[in-house]
Amino acid sequence: MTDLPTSPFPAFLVGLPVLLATLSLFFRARGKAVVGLAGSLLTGVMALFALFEVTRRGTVIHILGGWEPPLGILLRMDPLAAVFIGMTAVVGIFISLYAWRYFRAQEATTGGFPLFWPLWLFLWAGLNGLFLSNDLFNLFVTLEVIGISAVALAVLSGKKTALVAGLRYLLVAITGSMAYLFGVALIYGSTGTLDLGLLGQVLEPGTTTTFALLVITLGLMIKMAGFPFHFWLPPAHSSALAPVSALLSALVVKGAFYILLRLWMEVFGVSLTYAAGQLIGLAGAIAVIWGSWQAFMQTSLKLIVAHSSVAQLGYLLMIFPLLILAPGVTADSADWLSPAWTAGVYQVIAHAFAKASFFLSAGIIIMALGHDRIESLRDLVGHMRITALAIAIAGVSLIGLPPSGGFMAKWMLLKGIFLSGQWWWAPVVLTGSLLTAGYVFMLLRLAFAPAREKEAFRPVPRSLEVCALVLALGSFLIVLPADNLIQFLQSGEVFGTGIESIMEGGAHGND
Amino acid sequence: MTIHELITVILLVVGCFFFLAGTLGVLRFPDLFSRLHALTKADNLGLGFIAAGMAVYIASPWAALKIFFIWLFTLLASSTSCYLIARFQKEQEQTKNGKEGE
Amino acid sequence: MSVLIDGLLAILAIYLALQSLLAPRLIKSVFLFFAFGLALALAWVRLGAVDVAITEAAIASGFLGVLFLDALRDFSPAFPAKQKNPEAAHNVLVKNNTKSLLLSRIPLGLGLGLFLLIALEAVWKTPEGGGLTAAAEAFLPESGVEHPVTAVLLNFRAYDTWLEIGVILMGLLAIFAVGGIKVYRKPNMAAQDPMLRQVIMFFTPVLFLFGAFLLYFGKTGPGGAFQAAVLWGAIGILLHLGGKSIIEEIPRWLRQLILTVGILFFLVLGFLFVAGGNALFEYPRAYAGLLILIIETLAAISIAAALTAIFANLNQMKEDPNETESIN
Amino acid sequence: METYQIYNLTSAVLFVIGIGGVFAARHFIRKIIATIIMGGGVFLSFVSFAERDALTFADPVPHALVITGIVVAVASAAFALALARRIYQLTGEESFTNDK
Repeated sequence: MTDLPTSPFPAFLVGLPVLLATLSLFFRARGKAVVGLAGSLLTGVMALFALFEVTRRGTVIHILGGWEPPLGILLRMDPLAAVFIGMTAVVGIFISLYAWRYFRAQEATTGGFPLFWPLWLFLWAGLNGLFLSNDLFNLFVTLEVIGISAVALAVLSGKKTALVAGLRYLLVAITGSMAYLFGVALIYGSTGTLDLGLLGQVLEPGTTTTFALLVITLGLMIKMAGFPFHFWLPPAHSSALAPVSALLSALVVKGAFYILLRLWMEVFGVSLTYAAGQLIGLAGAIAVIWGSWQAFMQTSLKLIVAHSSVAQLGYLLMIFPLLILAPGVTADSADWLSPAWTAGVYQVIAHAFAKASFFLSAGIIIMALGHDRIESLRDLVGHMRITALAIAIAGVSLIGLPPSGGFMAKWMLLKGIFLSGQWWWAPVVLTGSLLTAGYVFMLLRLAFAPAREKEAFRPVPRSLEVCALVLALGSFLIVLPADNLIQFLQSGEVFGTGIESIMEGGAHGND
Repeated sequence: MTIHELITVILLVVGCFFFLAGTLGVLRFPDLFSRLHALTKADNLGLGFIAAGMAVYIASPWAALKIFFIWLFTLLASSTSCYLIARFQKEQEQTKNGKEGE
Repeated sequence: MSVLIDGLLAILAIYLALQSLLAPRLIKSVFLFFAFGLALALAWVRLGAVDVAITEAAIASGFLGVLFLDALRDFSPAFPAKQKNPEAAHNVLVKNNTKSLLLSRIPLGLGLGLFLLIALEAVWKTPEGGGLTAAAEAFLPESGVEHPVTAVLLNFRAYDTWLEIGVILMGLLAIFAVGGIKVYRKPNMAAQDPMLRQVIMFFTPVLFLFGAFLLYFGKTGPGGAFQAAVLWGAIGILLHLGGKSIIEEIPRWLRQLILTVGILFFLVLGFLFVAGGNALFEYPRAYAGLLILIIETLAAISIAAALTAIFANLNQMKEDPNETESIN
Repeated sequence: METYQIYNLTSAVLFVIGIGGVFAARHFIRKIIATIIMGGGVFLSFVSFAERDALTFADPVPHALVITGIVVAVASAAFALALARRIYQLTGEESFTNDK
């Protein structure tokens, strides 16, 4: 592992946002926002450069302090990490631009929430650190950085509902981290290393490993709001300020999924069983149905979008049963692996764009109407054409209609499901899409319906609407480089050494 | 057992006795002030005996000085906190009595 | 004999943990939590982890316990009761329905019991991984310090420590984000109380000296930035309670500088190494000891300031009757 | 039984007590205390492995991890406490009202 090319980019990806966040503390309200926006743009651009570096040079590493694992910590930027970092950068840049304008517009009444900027930059540093980290304990620290900054952002409005939801979110997040850390303690005790690459080689199956897998998986499921631990997500995401809701649902929950994916594939390969995969898939399936149904039943826009997150995260869990091979199946014959895990990555990206756009649109509507009850969305098209368009496009991607990123994800998932013979997941995917179509079309029907009475739509800055629209379009544009992206993802040792053989077998599955 | 160790054991036992008495007092005394009395007086004395026992056991003047400082700091901290708790309680009682008197 | 002591200590810790969750009165919970922290600190000493013991006693039991105690002023019934909202009052009634409560707890209890059995088996059967003692021992001479824990914290895994300093700063920012903090107002306890003032005057230099001692000797023995920071933070808290809040009374830029200097210096130094072609936090071997001492000193100052500010802000989080209406 | 095994078993017990407390305790402060107890269990596990793996000194890596972990846990708990106090100030609620 340590013979890979080194690069300073990983260090800057974590260091720069922290540097800028700390510097912004020296300024007062408006100055914080200026430094914060500049910092976000700088971090985003640098992340894209780093992504470019990885496409050019392949996986790069950064050996922190010059101490190689197992004693030291290694940052590794492989194609998967690079894709997640790139996604964070693009979504982050547009949310930052939106936040700048959004808070400026409300500065007179709210003070403009200057604390948003340092907290968001810390959150960004935590996310980059998480995607780059190759060390179990360091992952815990980055999870905590993300957890504290995310909750702090969620309660920024100071409203009662946000505070209560925030406290619940925080307690759940701490519980999840501690459960994860207990697993880490047991793994360290039984192997004497924390480095993911080394663990993939030395971890042996046994009671302790299985228990560690259990608590780590439970802890991360809690953090990514997987069923049945989804209860904290809708109140927390729906009560936050609009740009914050977008950040929380588009990026923060993906962090825990990313660790789960890496650990299951790279580290715990030895003790995964078919049953474990089916169980986590079942949790995902229930989340898809339950979340979509709940979203359908809500009457305020932000709650619909928040419940829809629970469902969309369920799809992510549903790729796990496909990635675990039944006894007797060799990796060479398992041609569904590639579509299955591509589906996961596509679902993450498509959901990030679509959901960010959805929440930003909801923020615009709240700004215009003062509330987000959906019956007031009548004649949205007549008043705010761009926002209505953004909601429509993002909604289509959430449903999974072609040619959106969401379609690509669900298509790959179905392909994987049928190739693997685990046909019982297919009805779940279809039902989830139907229910999603239900609430999205309900919104669109209202948006196109003629107004019953004059709703007072206050004017909203055009640039806000454009930000939402660009992100919505992004959920379609990501389909264009699909071939390149998949090739890029498979160019590196995607899942390290642990699953190398499986990925080699799966590489032909993609035509 | 040398005389040295004998003195240590005696000092420790006496210290433990005072601790025990202090704890009993906290558990059994009726009101806050007498409990504080038991806690600070008996426990500080107990700690003093235990500290002295340890100092005799280690038998190095430098260590004895450190142990003495430990005892001193604990004494200061516990008497201050005892004083503050008592003052707080007294103020509470006074305001309560004042209200009832109106 | 040693098994007996450890066994008793373990039972004591478990008992205190249970009691601090089950005690009927909140104040009792908090005091039992203090005791739990001290029992754990003793356990760390028994396990030979003196650094951890100091950290546990100082931060987890001491600092956090003080925060809990301070919070009791809000929650404690001894203080003027607030008008509870009807929903909450109704909820209290529902809660008192113990029978349904007990029934709802049975599945939880069974689940936890089962989970405990699996957990006990898992920890009992943990294979001997061997740890990283040998690796740490081998590289200790190159780390610039003689105490292995300090070497891991400030050199081998300096990245984690740097992030952690950031987490404390973020904790302070997060408390600002919660809102409800009024403009700084001098508590005037010391003004009325000569004894408290004398004690603060006595303890301030002593705590400062002891903190400096822990910081400097972290190089060779137990101690270091975090332990020193808590002692210095205690000075700040004492002074705040005594009516002299150093962290609030200095100019804003200086306060921000003190709060951030630890993380900033650490990071900028790291960036300099990167610019020089090394990795982040890769100290030149010859200067490692000196650089670590400077980093630790600055980090301790920042953490102490952050802890003081966290306490001061929580302490001043008082209710404002006018605000309840304006928010919501 | 070795010393480290006693504490290792204790760590599992404390961890489970903490989890139970987070879910079953009602008052905010008790929930926060429960997270710290959970953390105490986890850290005890780390340190007991460090004692087991001692050569000339105990394994310093878990010690360092635990110091980091304690500080991180305390920062989170302080934040949770701030939220709890603020909620109480605004609403008079001391526990989540929609808990069953």
